Amino acid sequence: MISPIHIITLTLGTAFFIGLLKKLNLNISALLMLVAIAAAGTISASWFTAILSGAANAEVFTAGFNPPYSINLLMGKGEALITLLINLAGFLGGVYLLKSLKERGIYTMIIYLVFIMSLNVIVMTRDIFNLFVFMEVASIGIAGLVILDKSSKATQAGFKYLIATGVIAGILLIGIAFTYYFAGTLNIDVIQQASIINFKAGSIAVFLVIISIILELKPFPANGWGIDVYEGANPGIGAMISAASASAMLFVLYKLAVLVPESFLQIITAIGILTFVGSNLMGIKQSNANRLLGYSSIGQIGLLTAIVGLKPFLGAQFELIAVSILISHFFAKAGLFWLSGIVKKQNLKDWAMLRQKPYLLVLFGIFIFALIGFPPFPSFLGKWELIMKLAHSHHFYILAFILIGSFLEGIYLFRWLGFSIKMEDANLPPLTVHWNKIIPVVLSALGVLGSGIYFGTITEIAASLKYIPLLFIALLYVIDFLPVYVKNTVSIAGIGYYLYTIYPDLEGFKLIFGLIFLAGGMLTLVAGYFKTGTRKGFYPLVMLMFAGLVGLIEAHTTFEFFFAWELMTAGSYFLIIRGKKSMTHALSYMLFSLAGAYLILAGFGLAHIGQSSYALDILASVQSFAPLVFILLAIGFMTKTASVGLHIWLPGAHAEAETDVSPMVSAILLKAGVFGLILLMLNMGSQFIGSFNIYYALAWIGAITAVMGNMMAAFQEDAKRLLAYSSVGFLGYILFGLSFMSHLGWLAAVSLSVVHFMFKTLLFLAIGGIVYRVKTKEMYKMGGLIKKMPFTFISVLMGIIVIAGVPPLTGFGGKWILYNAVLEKGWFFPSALVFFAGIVAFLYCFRLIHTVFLGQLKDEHREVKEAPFWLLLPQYMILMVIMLFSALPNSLLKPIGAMLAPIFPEGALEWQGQLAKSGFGYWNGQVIMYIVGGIFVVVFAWLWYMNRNAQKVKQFNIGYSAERPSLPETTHFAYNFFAPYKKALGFLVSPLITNFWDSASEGVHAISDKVRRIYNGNVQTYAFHILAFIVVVYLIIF
Amino acid sequence: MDFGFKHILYALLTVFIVLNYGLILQGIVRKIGARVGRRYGIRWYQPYIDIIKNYAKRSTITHGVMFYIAPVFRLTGGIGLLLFMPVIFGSEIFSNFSFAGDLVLVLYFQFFGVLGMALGAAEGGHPYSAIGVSRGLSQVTAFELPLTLGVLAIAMQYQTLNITEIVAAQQGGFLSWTLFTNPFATIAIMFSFLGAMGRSPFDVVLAPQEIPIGPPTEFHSGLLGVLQLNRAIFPAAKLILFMNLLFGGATSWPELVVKTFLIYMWSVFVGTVFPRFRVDQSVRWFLVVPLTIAIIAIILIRF
Amino acid sequence: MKEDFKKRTVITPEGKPLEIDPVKDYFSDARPKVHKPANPVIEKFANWARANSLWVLGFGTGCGAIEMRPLMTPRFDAYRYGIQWRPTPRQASVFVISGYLSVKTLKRVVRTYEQMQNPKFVVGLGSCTINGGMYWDSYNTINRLDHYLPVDVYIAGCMPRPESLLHGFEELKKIIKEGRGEGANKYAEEFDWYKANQKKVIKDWDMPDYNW
Amino acid sequence: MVRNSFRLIILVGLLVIFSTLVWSFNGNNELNSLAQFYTQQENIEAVNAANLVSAVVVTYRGFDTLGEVTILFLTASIIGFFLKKKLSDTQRKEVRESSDILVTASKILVPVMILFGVYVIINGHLTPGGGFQGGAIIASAMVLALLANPHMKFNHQLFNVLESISGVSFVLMGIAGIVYAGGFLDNRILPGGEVGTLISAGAIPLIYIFIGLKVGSELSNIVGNLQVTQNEQ
Amino acid sequence: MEYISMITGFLLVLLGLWGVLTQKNIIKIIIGFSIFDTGLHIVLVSIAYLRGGTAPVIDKAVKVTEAIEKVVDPVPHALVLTAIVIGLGVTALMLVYALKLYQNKKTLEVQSFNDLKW
Repeated sequence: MISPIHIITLTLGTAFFIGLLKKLNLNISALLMLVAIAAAGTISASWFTAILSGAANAEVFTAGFNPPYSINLLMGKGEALITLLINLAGFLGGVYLLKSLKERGIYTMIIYLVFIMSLNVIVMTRDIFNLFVFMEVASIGIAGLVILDKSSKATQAGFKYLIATGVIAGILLIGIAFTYYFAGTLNIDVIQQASIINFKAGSIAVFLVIISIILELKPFPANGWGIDVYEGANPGIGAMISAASASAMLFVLYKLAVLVPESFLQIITAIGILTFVGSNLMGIKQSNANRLLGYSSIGQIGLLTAIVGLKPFLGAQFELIAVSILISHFFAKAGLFWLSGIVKKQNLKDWAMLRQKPYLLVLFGIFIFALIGFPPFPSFLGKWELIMKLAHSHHFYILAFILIGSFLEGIYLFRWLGFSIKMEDANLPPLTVHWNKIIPVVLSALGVLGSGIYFGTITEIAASLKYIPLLFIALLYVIDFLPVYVKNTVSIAGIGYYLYTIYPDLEGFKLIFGLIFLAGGMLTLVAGYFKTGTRKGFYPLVMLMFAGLVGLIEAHTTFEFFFAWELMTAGSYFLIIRGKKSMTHALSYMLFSLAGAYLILAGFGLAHIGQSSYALDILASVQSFAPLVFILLAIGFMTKTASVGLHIWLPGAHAEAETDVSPMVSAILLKAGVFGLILLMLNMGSQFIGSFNIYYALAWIGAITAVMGNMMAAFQEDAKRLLAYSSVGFLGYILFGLSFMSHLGWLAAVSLSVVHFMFKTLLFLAIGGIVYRVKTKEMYKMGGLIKKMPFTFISVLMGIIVIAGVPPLTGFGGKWILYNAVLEKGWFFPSALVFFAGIVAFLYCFRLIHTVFLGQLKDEHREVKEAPFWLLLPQYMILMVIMLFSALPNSLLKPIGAMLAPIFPEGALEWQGQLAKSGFGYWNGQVIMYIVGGIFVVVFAWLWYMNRNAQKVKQFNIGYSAERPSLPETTHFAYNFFAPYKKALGFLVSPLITNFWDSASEGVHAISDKVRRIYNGNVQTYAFHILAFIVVVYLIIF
Repeated sequence: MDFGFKHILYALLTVFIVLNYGLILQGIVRKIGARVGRRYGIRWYQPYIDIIKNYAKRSTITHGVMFYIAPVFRLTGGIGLLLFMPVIFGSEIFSNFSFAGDLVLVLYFQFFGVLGMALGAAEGGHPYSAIGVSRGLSQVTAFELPLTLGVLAIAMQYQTLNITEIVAAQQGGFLSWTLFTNPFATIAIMFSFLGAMGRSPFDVVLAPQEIPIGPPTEFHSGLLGVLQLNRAIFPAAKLILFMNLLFGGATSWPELVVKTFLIYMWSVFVGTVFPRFRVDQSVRWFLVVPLTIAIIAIILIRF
Repeated sequence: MKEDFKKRTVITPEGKPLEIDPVKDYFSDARPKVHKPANPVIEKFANWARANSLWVLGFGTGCGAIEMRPLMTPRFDAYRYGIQWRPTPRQASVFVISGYLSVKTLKRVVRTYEQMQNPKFVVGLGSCTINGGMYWDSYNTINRLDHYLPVDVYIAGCMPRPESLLHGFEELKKIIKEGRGEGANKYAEEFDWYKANQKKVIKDWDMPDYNW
Repeated sequence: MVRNSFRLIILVGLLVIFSTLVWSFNGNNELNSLAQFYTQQENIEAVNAANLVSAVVVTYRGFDTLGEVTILFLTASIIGFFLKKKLSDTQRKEVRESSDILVTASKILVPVMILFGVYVIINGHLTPGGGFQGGAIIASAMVLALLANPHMKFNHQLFNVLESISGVSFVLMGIAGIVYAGGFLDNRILPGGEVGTLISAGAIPLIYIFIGLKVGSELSNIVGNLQVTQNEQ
Repeated sequence: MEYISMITGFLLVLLGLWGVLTQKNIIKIIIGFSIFDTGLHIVLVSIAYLRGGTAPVIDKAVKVTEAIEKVVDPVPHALVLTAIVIGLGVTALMLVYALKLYQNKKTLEVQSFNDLKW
């Protein structure tokens, strides 16, 4: 094992040595530089692995005297890891900057090497003055590297940086001097024993030291200088500052944290949280990529600072939390900065350039998701553990702020991702990529992925996760070049096989929802055969969503559940954003999902208080704050079921999605929320705030959702939007049914879930087929298509009869049960709304079928063909099932009832053959089917016989007040179809909720804009911030 | 209850009686309307002649399959509605298929014909049909809400959704009718009934002069004949429904005739007195007056 | 209006141009058919019904329409004879040409008549329908209605009183009951002749030949 | 005015912090344990440097010194890189000739100053002074020479080589400490000699020579670079 | 003695900071920074002072054996030496930056260098 000191001797020696080479050969110097950093990295790595496998920490004494008399360095686990990261970043950054460095000459390589060296020393040293010296080396190194491009902006940034760090270093020096005076030593370990914090002056000295370190970490609001550096510097340097330098400084803070009392740690936490929230808030308003990354970096570092401050509460999980979040930040931020250097454009909207090289887009996505903390990236684990521990230790405010900060970060990161995927890129220059710039980015993406999986495998809680679906996704990614039909077959086979393997384990709700998710998934995938070409990137994403969905079914612990939830969110986000014009909708989907996920996380965290296991049934025995847990989780799940207030993402997202994606995200994805709610209600049972039953509120929410959704649907001009709002409404019924907590209520809800899956898939595929043929979604631009697409018409007809709940089809069953449930429960007023909604459903049902299929065929559609076979096939498969369930209702309802019986033993339906009996009424679906069918056939036969010679006429042969129609457009009554209704009740659908969210968003942006004005770019203001920060924190502490 | 061949015969009998009753009722009501206007009026059997004439038309045109099927839907809806109710309380013969479903089925089955008719009308391609449907559906949503609440109040009152049981509970003197035991629900439902019958002031759907009788504007000959049959059966079925719910049902045909006739007269009177509402006006009216009364009914039942 | 019936080219959703000939594409081009009376027994019964259920199309083609209104009033009350008014030609069986018929209206009348279902009856109301009456030399009024439509009954007078109208309807009933109300079949049989006459007076013929 | 009062308030706040520190500062009546260790006889004799500060600087805190040297090196590099211009740009402007007094005096003083600098470096372990101080003196000499003769051009190449060689040597000696003595930068790789004599204190004089060379050349380099840029204005 | 120097040092620190915060000219800001730095060094040295102590150099005045009683603390002296050099490096760098800034905008007014903000 090589002594850790050689990390320093090697790098520093090389730095001095290449000074000799001067103009001899730049290539050799560059090579030497990289070799030196690589060697240093190897040393760190060897120590890291050695210590991990049990070797003792290495201590390095200098000058032949033992500490505290001389300076000593320590190589422990943390040091090894951080130096490894630093040297890794150094190496990759070196590769990345190779061209620039060579261009700028040998001096820059020297500066770079010395900078890396100094960071290593900062991490390892145990002497505070030595720390100071090498911090100065690092500062000066950064001041030198910032001006790598020698631009005016970089120079200004560097100057600000110099002044700021100069002032901070001065304060640090005073702190060190007095620490030395009071403790009589400079060695950290000895200072710790000297317990100088027991008296005020001593603690002030330590305070000055710590506050300087914190200031080096760029706490909000005293960090304008740091952000300016991120913006002004070459992105390669930004990467180094954000990844390497910040890691080192964090470690210093961690190292020095042992010196301070707990009250200090709280302040550190507070500062960290403030920084996290503050800088993410300001990031929202940014349009400059590097500056945005700066805000994000500072935010992440703030979070890590807070974690350091929280160390006493995090216990054994501290290392996992800190390291996983740090590593995510490290790789992702470095990668992003490097990408920024490749893109060269600073405006976020110009990042649409990335589309020219799809693999860059993939990398970009990986980094964004890693930063936000999606699985399987390490920060996911870290955030999970952090929230759990915070909840455990009753740090609710911190928990809330962390989630808020993460959410704010999500806003701008996902907006950015959206820009890059969907923004117009007409006028952007071509993107050129050099090998040396791309390799580090790829490696850091691999790094963050690999480390995530590694963390997953070593962590106890994550050990039970199944990675097979993820491997399957990876496989699909590998075969992405193959044509659609191959991949589609592989995907269907994959899902089918998976369903086959897990089928025996499924029972009850899991079986039902498993079938909806997986069998439904296969069914909708069948429609995918109608696409031609390769459909790049589609299948891995679809499978990602299904992997998440199936994960929900299979989850036994809250962790697994949340893991699956996030996978599903990620997959569906990408599916949604694939649609045309779906940038903003995908963003709002993501933001609502993210907020929902955080609420779920918080809910799980609170639920976990006082529990030792993570099993899902801990929800059944929540120790404290049970109503709060319930509300958090319920709202979280309701973001997916798009209940009123949280629904605004849905219409756009579903309407703009691709033909076969719409059923997936509408018919299947929404059920994830339902499944979550069912799990929640099953486990937690009734919840009361005081004497108020929360479920009553849920019933109202469900009812209002139903009315709003259906009413909105009735006023839509866009067919897919209409269907999307109809989903909102239908999910309202389901929520309403669930809130009853009775046998019948749940029977209705679950059967409606199944039915909703069927008819919504049917309708979205049918309408999708039409849109595919006529190339518009505006209903009033269609009309008369029944003659061109009779098969599609039949499926839509059946679909709307089911939606409307008209007997004899299966939709009526749900309505009937709902009535009985209402009578049993007695919540009449929300029920009235639900029934009203049910009738409003007629409006949009009729409108859908009339304006599209009936009325006047348009000029341009005279030669439209029937929808593709592959779209019709799944429709007719579903149609068969619908007819089966309609004729034999107990084939659907009886198993569900049996499943519900153990949960709600009272009030079950009594079955006599196909006759269902409740306490109030009875219903025989089969007989109704026969009777109605019988009458229908008789009347039809008679009429047909009577009019067998009827003359077929064309569309303008109508009695039109003795005139003749002139244009199909003016003869087709379709636009604003329910105008009188709108006149009467339109006020109900005024976009209050959209306005609310819009103004909320504007408010946040306005605050963001106001807050960031404190960074006025003047170095004196920044210096003032720094000093004021010190004084204020001082006043708070003392 | 088993489903046997005799049920079909019984059902045919019921349909036959009600059809004739409906036609005669139609004629008589028109006659009464004429007499109010000091006219002699049509002959009481004029509806029969009209139907025969329509079937006797020699030519028919068709706009497409749905156009063809719409009357079928409509008549199926009417007959179905009738057959899913017990027409005469206590009579096995005239209980028909009421064993297949309860009040909820009946309420929802009304829409079967409405929807089918709307589809067929729209298939005709006539803008006036579509306008009529738009108006009709709008109005339906409005009056259906107080109706539903009123029905819920009644079901709550009798603790059942079984129409037979509801009627049974009202036996024993007219004071045990819902009319007297639950007046608010009755008022709400009877207001909704006005909308359901589609007579003035809620007849903007058909508006003969504005949108030549709206949805059925393109129907003729045999197709119109089927619709006319339904126009006889469907209101009669609705009358029977409301009679069963509110006025103690009927234990014999004469009782049925008297009660349904009187109920029908309620809508005739209102229609004679009040002029036509615009759709938005009628929607607002239903959602203000009858709905308030229905809510009062619910509150009274609940507390 | 006329412009809308010229041929036009539209772009299909696939982006291909598509030529539309509205008159051909949007109107059925089947000739009216002759519907022979069925079994005499049934036909007799049917004729009785037809005669007792005269549904008059609410289309006042000329000044005589003003004389139809009193028929609905208590004084004359045509309803008692089974006469009712329908707003749509699809459902009507009697077409009353009420007075003078301008060429412009003739176009609408022809169209409306062809949209009525067989059997259908035409009543010429007033002298103008017989020989042009006071408009006999008008540049834009037709003189003999039965050159253009098969008329079942003429009611002479200028104007005929409502009583005359009632009488006319009674005459029509007789005709129908006797099975002579076959105007629709006559029109179909001699369609070419009628059409030629119509086209002779209607100079700007801009509608399809067959108006269903 | 408002801004300034805010600043004043903050500085008053700092004053409060500092005054608390001063208030609790009692001076020293005896050395603390660390200083006592450094001033113990056996330890003085172990290092053998008469100048205890030098002993601390070069031995006990030699690693700091390495950092210090690095800083200068770094600064020089940054300035060298930052002010680097393409040769074609370096057109010199006319500068005012220096006065006769300066020229004359510099001719006498510069050699004396360099000599003095060397003396300070070599005696760093005995008397107050050392590599930094000596190097600074040498650099001052260079400044003086520059002032006297604005047209003078330094041989940067030479300085660079000196700088690098001395830097590398410093590091190598540090490594030698690991190999031959107690640890990195242990100066006992050479015999200690006797306290107070010129050849004593192990490798301290040698290190000081390297430091002196390095500091001198770096500072001269910086000044030279600045001069070049100055001339470009 | 030590109090005087220490208070002086702190006053210089504050004075320097005042300069950094208020001066509009970059060169003056750098001068302020230098004053700040100098103040720090004085504070650092004051800490080392031992009442009645002498310079930590072994010579005729101070024998090897009695060094432990007579000399002042050598550590802060070593530290201040390092600090001075660091200060020198930073100051030099600042000056170079000032030079470059001046070259860019031909002004030394600090307000004109706020291209990066918000």
